[in-house]
Amino acid sequence: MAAYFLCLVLFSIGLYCVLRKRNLIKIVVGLGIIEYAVNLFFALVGYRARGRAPILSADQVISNMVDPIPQALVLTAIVIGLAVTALIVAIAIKIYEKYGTFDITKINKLKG
Amino acid sequence: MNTAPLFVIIPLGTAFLVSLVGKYYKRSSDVFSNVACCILLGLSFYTLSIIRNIPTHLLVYKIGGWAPPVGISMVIDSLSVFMLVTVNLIAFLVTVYSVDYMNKYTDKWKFYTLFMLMLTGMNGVIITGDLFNMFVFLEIASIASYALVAFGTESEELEASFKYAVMGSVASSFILLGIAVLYSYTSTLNMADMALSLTAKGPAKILPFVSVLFLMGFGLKAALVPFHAWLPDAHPSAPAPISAMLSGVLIKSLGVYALARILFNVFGVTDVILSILMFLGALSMLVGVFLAVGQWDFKRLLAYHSISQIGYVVLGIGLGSPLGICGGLFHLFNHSIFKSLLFLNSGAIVYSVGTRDLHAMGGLREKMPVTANTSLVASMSIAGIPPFNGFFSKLIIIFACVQSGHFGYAFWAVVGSVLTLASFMKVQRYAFFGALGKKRQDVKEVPLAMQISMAILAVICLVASTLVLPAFSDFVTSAAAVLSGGKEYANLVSGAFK
Amino acid sequence: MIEIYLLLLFMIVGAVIAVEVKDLLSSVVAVGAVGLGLSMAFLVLKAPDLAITQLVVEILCLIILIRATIKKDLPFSTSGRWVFNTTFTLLFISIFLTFAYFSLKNLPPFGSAVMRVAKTYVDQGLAKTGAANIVTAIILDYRAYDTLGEATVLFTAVIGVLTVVRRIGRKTGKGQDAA
Amino acid sequence: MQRNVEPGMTLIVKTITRLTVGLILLFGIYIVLHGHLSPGGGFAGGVIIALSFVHLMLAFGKDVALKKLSAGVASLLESFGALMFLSIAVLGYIGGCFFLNFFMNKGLPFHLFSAGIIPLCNIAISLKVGAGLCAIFTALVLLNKTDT
Repeated sequence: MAAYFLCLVLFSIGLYCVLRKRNLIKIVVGLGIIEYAVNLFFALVGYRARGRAPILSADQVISNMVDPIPQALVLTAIVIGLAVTALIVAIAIKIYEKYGTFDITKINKLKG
Repeated sequence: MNTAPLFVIIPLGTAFLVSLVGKYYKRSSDVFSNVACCILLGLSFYTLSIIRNIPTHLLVYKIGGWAPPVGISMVIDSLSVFMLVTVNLIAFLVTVYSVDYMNKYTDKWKFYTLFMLMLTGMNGVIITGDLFNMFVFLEIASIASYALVAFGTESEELEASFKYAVMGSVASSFILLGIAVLYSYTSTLNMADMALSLTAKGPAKILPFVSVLFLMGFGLKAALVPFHAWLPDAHPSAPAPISAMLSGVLIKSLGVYALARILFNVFGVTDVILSILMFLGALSMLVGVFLAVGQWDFKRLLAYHSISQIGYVVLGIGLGSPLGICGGLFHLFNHSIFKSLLFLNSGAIVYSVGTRDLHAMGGLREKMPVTANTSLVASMSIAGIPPFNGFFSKLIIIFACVQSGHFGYAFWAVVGSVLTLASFMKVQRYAFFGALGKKRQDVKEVPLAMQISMAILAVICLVASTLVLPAFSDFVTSAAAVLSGGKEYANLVSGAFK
Repeated sequence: MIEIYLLLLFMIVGAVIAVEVKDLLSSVVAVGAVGLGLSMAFLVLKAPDLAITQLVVEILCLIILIRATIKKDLPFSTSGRWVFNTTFTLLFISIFLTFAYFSLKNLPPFGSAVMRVAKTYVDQGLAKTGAANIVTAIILDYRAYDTLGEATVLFTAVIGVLTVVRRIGRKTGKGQDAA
Repeated sequence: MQRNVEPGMTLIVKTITRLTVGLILLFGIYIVLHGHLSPGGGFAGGVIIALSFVHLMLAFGKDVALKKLSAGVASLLESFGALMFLSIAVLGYIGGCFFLNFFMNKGLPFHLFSAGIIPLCNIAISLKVGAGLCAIFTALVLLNKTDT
């Protein structure tokens, strides 16, 4: 329970960064923190006390395994996170090229 | 033969193929995408006819032969097939339109690759029966749309795309967090299985939290009002065919459809959730239209109207009564038709005249008759003038409001409709009527393919009104029955798994 | 299970530093530290697949971010209604956390996953798919469709990046139309 | 500031890179091929393969690296990997079902040649991921290069 809550605190830090920071790279950093928090939450959810990694071995019997499904899902989520980060960084670099700054308050051709 | 996997295989294969050969043979990307979209459209009508003839109105496909809670399943019911027809119809007409329109941009094959990937994502979201799989396909569609918004690589477009991408990623994170909490609680990912498990555990205290997470996530994707800030930037910045896809179907299949499917069929709605939905719907309806009235940028005006019309759809669905859901879904279908048409019209004006500012237009009616007439049809349709489809769906929503005793919402829906009418009278007045400017004497009508796709959409605006007739209304009512049936979905689907 | 709490605290501290530090490069390095902490947390949580993947992805992300930030300007400005907006954001986040705190109590406690469906994978995974690594058995056989989607996401991002970095997006003038 | 005639980093870095880059590549391939037996798999292995290329590019400058793998080839390889993965999925129709593990004989467990389509999928994914990330990185580096 406390672990879940701490994980959501991490999520909130990322959320705060995305909502309040005025720099494109800081926003990307915030998104990264949010992703980490969600991935960690998944892994926490699948943990079993004194469990073993979900990999079978030829010469021993493993009885208590941690839940393998969240691990499979997180593997997918990590890739998706990498893809989104790469695309957003590319857009940010391109914006830098056009405006010469990462500061969001100076980038406002569009309004609301 | 079960058609379900083809809705993903065909666009995905086309996307890969276009990315391989499109760079070297210029015309091949046009041909491949148009053929693929045409096949998909035919396939969705074929699936519609299959679904109607099955007694349970349900088509289930087990991927890899694994029986569902273990493997992933595809589920097509009346609601899915309703969405499939909508999405693939618009997609086909938009690809026809893009053949000429996208000549203005470089690297057309990248456009078609991203377009087909976006279509893959939407089809995948619609037909999946698995919660995490829905998330994966939602991300495919979203990422493709982030890149498509920035397709012109001008500074405004990049800025809009950045804003959209950041908001969209935050929304996705909320959705993924919701899925994680649900997985921990029910220990399954299959939607039908999850619904049964939630029922078996009794009233769950976890559901309000997850509902809020999903409301924020999918609400952002659907641009409901507190979360709408990205839409008025992103939709006008995209190339016109993409604006038509984004406003026409993307916000509906990723936002409204996914939200309604999860809230109604998996969680089973409560009164609190319904009133939140109604409130958000009515708020979007009014805020969107108020912001739209003052706009002079044609595409931006249309984007604000998208927020407003999505409000109507959510209000209708949020009423929770069979009539309300029916009206909401019917309006969803109608809105995808006329809003796509309006965005294609705006694209035609940009193509010929080169401006989006309503002040700089005027008198285009004599030079661009097809564009002017189709946009007149669409404007009357969106404003709710009687013979057109928009009138009937708005009428049904207002009736449903009155029927379930929400007179306030009915009143606001009428107000929104009147303001929409005013706003589109302004568009018609400044863009198409009036005197032709001196500089505009050599304006020409757009190429034939673009005219054809606009004309077909305008005809559908008229023909779709017949969906209220008892003979054809089955298309919408059976889809609405899936939502108003609530958790009945779970029993049907898990029955079909066996 | 004290390790996981220590790692979580380490990650939270790292995240706060990454958010609040003025220098962009330091911020990126701090978020890299958070990612490495996450990788170790995966190891503690008995997820070696995730630990490897997170580690290599973290390195790649870090390189990309550093390429983006190196030698760039770092002006920070605070907009007019800074206090109001910050208060509002913090209020929203604290409501969210309070709500989450009361809701998460209903989940199964930490360290006791239910594993209703997952039991099938663990019991029959080797016999049915032939893969000793159950996670691989899930992502490439039981839920291979998800992996197809995942590969497509990456493909989309690659095409997206190549689209965004084009030098010229629009053709201008009549002369280039023919080209 | 010293002015290197050659692009890239110093001699020490280049020598060490020459020694290690092959090993990194080999490790990536090992991870891919043993994905169904030990931790790792197509994705992690693909990223490691891409990292060996990134390593080369950082140490020697972009020209040397692009000679080994140009952006166009990377993009092509990626499409090829994606198509291969989709074909494996569609080949499941041989057994009558989308994405069926269509090898009836799954082989001996805990051996390299086992588990039906899983190693093939791993190879396809690693090809796709490796080439795709190389393409992304090249695009970003080329972009950065021109604006300074």
